[in-house]
Amino acid sequence: MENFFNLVPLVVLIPLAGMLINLFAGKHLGERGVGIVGAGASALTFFVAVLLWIAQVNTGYKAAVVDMPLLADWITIPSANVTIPWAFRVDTLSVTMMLVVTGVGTLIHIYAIGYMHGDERFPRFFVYMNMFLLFMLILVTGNNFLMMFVGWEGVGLCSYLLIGFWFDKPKGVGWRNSDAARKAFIVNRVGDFGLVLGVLITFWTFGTLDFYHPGEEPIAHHAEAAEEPRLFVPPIPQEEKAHQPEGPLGVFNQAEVWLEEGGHKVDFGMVSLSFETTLTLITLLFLLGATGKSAQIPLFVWLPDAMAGPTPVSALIHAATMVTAGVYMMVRANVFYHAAELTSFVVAVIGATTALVAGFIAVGQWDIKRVLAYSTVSQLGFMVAAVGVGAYAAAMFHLVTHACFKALLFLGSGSVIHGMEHGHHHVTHGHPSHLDDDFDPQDMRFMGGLKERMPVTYWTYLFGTLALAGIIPFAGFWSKDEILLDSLKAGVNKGLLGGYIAFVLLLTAAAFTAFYMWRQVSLIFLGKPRHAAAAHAEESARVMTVPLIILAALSLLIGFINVPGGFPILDWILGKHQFTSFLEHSVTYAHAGTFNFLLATFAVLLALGAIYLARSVYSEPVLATLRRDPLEVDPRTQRGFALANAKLYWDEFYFTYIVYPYRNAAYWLAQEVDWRFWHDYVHNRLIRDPFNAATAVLTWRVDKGLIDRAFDGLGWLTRRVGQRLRTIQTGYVHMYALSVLFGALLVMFLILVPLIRDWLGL
Amino acid sequence: MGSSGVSIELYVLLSAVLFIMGTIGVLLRRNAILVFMSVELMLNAANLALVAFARQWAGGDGHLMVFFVMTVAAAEVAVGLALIVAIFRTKKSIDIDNLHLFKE
Amino acid sequence: MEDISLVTVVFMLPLVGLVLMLLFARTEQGYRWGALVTSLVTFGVSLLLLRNFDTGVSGLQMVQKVDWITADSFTIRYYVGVDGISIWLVMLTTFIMPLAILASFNPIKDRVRLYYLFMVLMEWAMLGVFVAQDLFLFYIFWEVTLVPMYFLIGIWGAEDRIYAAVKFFLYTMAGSLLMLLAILWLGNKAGTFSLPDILAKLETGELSFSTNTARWLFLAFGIAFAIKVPMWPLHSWLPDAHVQAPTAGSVILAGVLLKMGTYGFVRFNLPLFPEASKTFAPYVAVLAVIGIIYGAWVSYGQKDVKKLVAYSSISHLGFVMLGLFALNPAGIQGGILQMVNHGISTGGLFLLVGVLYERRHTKLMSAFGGIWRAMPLYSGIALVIVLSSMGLPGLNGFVGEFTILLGSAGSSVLSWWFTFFAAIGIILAAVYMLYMFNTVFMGALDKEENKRLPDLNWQELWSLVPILVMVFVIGLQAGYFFKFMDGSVQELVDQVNTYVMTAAGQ
Amino acid sequence: MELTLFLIVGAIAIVSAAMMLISENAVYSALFLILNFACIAFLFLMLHAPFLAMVQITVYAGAIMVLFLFVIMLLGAERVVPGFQPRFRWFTPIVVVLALVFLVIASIAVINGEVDTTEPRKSQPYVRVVHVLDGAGTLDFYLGDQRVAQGLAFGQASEYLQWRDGEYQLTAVEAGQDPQGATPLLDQMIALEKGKSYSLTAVGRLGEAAPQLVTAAHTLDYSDQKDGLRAVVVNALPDRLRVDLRDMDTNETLVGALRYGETREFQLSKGVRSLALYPTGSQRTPIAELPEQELEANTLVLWVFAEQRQPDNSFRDVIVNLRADATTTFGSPTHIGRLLLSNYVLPFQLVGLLLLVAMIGAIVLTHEALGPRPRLVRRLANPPAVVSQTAPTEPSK
Repeated sequence: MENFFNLVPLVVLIPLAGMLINLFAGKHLGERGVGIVGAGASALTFFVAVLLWIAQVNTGYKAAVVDMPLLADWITIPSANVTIPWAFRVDTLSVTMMLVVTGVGTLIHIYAIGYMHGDERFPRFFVYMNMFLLFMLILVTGNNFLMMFVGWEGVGLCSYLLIGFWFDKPKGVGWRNSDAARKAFIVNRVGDFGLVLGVLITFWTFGTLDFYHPGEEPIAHHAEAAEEPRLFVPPIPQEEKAHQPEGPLGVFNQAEVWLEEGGHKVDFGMVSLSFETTLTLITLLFLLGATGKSAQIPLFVWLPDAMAGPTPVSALIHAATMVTAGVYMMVRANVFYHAAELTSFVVAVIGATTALVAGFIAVGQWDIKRVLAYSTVSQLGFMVAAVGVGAYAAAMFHLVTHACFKALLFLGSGSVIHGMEHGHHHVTHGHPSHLDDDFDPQDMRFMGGLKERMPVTYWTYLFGTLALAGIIPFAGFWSKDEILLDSLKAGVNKGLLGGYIAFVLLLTAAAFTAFYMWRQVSLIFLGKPRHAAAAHAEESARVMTVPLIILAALSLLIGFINVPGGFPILDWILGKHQFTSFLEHSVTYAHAGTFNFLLATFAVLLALGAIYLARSVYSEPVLATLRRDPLEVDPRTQRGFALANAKLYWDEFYFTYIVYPYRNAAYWLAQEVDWRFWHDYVHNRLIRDPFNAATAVLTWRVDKGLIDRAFDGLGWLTRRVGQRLRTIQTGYVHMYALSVLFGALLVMFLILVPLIRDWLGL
Repeated sequence: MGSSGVSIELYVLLSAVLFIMGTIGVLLRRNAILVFMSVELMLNAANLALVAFARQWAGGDGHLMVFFVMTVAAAEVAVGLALIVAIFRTKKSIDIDNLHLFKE
Repeated sequence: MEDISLVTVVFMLPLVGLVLMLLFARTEQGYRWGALVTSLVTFGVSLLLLRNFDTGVSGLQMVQKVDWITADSFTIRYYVGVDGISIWLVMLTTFIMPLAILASFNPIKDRVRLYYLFMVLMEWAMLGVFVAQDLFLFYIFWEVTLVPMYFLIGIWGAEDRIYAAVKFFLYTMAGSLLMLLAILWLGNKAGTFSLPDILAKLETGELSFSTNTARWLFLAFGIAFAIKVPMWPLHSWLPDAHVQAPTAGSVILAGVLLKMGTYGFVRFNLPLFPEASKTFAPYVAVLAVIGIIYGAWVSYGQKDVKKLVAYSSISHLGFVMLGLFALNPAGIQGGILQMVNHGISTGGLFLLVGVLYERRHTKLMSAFGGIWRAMPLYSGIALVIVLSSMGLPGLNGFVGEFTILLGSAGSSVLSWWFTFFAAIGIILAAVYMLYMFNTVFMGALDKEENKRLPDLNWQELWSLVPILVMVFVIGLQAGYFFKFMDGSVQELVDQVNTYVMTAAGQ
Repeated sequence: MELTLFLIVGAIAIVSAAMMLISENAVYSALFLILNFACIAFLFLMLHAPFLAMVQITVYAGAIMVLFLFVIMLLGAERVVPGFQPRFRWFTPIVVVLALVFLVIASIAVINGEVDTTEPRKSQPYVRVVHVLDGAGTLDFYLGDQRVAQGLAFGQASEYLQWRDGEYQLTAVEAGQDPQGATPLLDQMIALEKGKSYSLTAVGRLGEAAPQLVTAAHTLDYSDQKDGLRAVVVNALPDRLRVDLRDMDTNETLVGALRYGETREFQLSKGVRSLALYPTGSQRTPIAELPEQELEANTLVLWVFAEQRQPDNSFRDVIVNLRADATTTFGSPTHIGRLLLSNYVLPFQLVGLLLLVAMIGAIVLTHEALGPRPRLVRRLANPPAVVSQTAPTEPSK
């Protein structure tokens, strides 16, 4: 079973292969071939992931480190003791991520075949998608921070490319696609800036970047021993794991050791900090990275604009997988976060606030995908908050469930958009529309009554909505409930302020979630069509609906993988918090959530209440003739709605206070300071011109005036002398010989002058 | 025996005389061959002086010089005579006063 | 007379080629191919350098040492060799030249013969700079490089060429005069111009400077190099030279010439004046960091692609300088690798710009847009090179920058703030690079004249492909490259530190 | 008598030179010149340069002059041009005047003995080895790795060789043995200086007194010895601690208390002397005698006091009498050859090259001249314009 682990490079190589094939042969393969290659690669990877999972289970959750074949160490500087290999880590956490990424990924790939049908850059799309898989898998399987960072920025690149996929579309959703793409990349870079610094400190703290060195097992710390899971594991005896691995330690175990010892100091080049402070620093910087990638306050602004990309992209990258990278990273570093209280608090607050803010903004959006985008931001907020309150398992759990139902929702919305476009096309018979309009297939105001037109989409979408709203027994319920409970427990049991704050905010956010989701459902599907396009919309093709159905099923069932302890009946059937105990083997501080009947009911009731409220607001009559949102009309809510609709003026704020100043400053520096002042004035005026002036004086006065004259004279003289002299050259050998003799005598004479003098007695 | 009898000066003086005679030959004879012979004479004069000095200082170097001079002389003669032959072929004369080729 | 060392061979090959071209090349085509073949052969032979290079040795290798001018007070030698510090720069030179030559097949139409002669001469001189181990020899080649570049800019440049050429020449000259003085002083004091001998004397204490002398010398050398790098604020000549130079000129300028400055620092300033280096490190680093941010910022404000790239060089070389003056193995090795990376990436960028200029005869970004649609192949390559230039992990740029930051972060002479601000440079890099990429390649293809731009022809393609390859090779296998430098750099750092320790001890 | 010889020969030389100059017929001139060369060769002999004398005769008088004659005959150029008819009337007087001036200056220089105003450069040292190593058979001596003496018997001295100055390892081995292989009987470092000459005397008794080397340094320049001579003595008697050397007739002590392995140099007036060796102090029985020695002026003698093993294995003390005169070797082929191959290899090669070139040149010239065209001389008269490959033309702006 162990050697199954050696398959792990495949999860990177297969997508790579698919990518290369489509890149070089895409033109000749044709849509069908390209689709098969792309989706096939993804599916194959999924298969490998499953194998790895089985291997995990059957080896008693052994973690393994596998080197990348063909590639030696990546960055190795012996003299600086830097060794950063291309090594993959297989443990329960990474396997979970692999399963999510490749599983959801595969479905979305298949869906995309239908969705991207007829697009001129069809092959390129799948190249990008596979490239994304490649990087995402590097991110989740890398065994050191730097490899993770490769994936981290790689997925950022892919998102850039995919958001800008229709780069020449003059105006996408709100932004020109290319600008949205750029915005995404740059905002992410801000986060990466934090991440890089964090990685640097990590290196100088631990002298390595490896999570765990090969053969090293995380030091188990959970109080209650991992209960024997049933659902996933054939009951096999699980041998005791080494608590104190010998030899050099990876960062996490090293941290554990130092924390136990306590009082460890870290020496950097110039400063020396206590280990705890260092950890706080590192974790905060990582958090910055996470806020970028996982779209948290203050860096969440890029995600809504990212919706400019094709919908499958939004589903895969901007909902299910990439954006969860931040969460994954923090869970991966749970040892750090567990040790850093301050950071945990900050994380909790940021996460919860984001959840609420995003939920609030989502209420005021018209664009079908933007609503989902903000909802994604909000859900990510849930996960981050979970990390903040130390509920790492819960965070991962929500990550998994959310991946399913959010992907489902996005694909559903994609299907809707597809239908709308189809309808619009049908109405306008292809050529530029003669009836209206500023028609936008994504604007919910033009929809309505699609329930009849696209039943499959409707039902699946409904599933997704309920899951997201957290209605029992849908997946969302279990995960969200666990997060809420954990945050409350963090407040009550551990007395963490962050816990209380998180709990309150998240609860409110949950209510908002239910509300805006039902608002969306009713705007899209209920009532009567408000636009010809909607009236003629058609159900999407099988290739798109099948993934929808699968995902719908998933978002109903996936929640049962981690039924909390203490739930009547179910946990007797399915076993308690299986997923947690699965994770515990790699996530040191994952602790099982328990079930609190009171809280659960309250949360569900809250959600149902919100849905009811939404129904009453967006009732049939209202929907029938909807031009402006009832909340917009209602004086009590209109200001709030305006705020939400304007996204709290967040972008505006950034533009006014950061982007424009930076750009203007750039122009100013470039044109004025560097060019007009430094280049033209200082160099040309102050240095060159005086120099030239001096030169001029020298040239015309001194040189031409005196020296030249003198030398002319000399030349003239030479000429004359030459003319005289040449007559001597008679050409008679004797003459030459004679002159030689002359010379010889002269020399002798000179040598002997003293002699001659005293010989002559002078 | 040793060089007891004759002092070096005499040798040198003799070589000087021979040398100047050679010079005169070079300067006054118009027969190219004669001129060459005179040059040889000069060279020999020099050789004589060299050997004399070598004797005085009991050093072999002088002899070596002489040796080289002879070799050079040989070379010079070879080329020189060849030239003369060549010139004679063209100008039917070896009067070096008719040989101002580099002029005019 | 020991047998000819491989270094000499590599270094003399261009000269041989030059002579052969003069003798046998009759047609312009002859000169084109002559130059190309020469540079290719040089590159091929230089690969042997890598093969024969013993990574276990920290000192010079494949040395050739011949007395050239011997006076009783000093000796000047023909003294060449490579060590871990110079080998990659030699390789870079031999690698860039064929591309530059190939890339000028199309653009250069007049005075072709002269042009290619200058190109080959250029290569010779640059190799000379990198292999010379004798201060005097170094200086000679340092100056010789100016001449061909001067003409390349001055004859084949754009409209403002004369101005740019003269400026380039004078700036560099001004600096190198100081250096000449320093070199002469040093040579006379040490009684030899051979760097290794001088270092040995320093080590044995046979030769030593007072603190002040060392600092003055450091400055004299430093200014010359700083101008060449160029470090902020001495960069004023760079945009002119780059913008005016022909494509190949810019490629060589950015690819190799600038590295002569940074190379000079690591080859001479650090080992010769360790104490001064330590003293000045923070100040140099300040300038470096200012350069990083300033360069990035200013290039974002450009309207001309080539100018943008030119200013980005200032930013990148800021990184290099920062790494070098971290004075620890990681920093210096990162710096050296970054020199190579910058040579490759920025060289590539200039090639790309050249391609555009060839087609539209303008370098204004506003004149383009949506090129990706018209020239997919070209744009794909452009994307990779742009990414490598802005340091995407897995590509070469990142390895260098990361290692440099690693060094500066752990440096015992630089405070954390340098790393912090330098890291900001990473963000800004994304800003201006993507700005350029978006405006030129993305967006709508709305300009008529852009609609039917032909994609790359074979010269352009093959001048870009090797760069593409190297981008990935370095990015994925940096360890291989570090392996070569490690010994030498370790030794260098030891020299610096031991000296400073003893100095502290006294 | 030597002086007279010189005067006669010199006179002949001058006369023959003069005849060469004035004789109308080129052939005569040539013959006279040969005579002149012969004289010079003779003078060389007198100057102890036998080798050069030989070369002079063979190469000059033989080869070169024959060549001259041959050419003259070939061209039939006996009397093509008149003797003294310079083109310009004023030419002859000038030349004569100049010649006189030259002679005057030269004679001034010579007579004032200031031929060389600087100190004469010291010549490389002369080296010879003397074998008085008792009990040893014939020996080979090596200086550094070169052999200086081969099969040297007891009491013999090798001939002087001019050697490069410096430090050398002197080793003595049984004759015919390989110096590297065999264990040397004697093995000692010595330093040779310029301007000196050395008699390296191997002394001692095999088995009893460790063989050692007595380095007797003396000078070969005895031009200062008007009517005396210089003597060098070496005491090689291991069991005689101190010895005196006395003149038996006048009974004056020439050398006193000479220790074993010691050497001393002293002046001696010429004449016939009988010498005897005594242990220091005692007057009675001499250890060894050297009767009726004819001592010439301007020479140098080397007396080594050694004990010689008799066939019956008894010892007899002897005075080995060796003439120490460089003239035997000075200027000899060995000498010159050695110099040629040691100090003057490079010039030697160059000259050889020169000869080669000259030969080729001669061939080319004559060939060109004899062949119909192109005429070399024409070529010389108006040389064709040289076409040089230059860089592509600097374009005009």
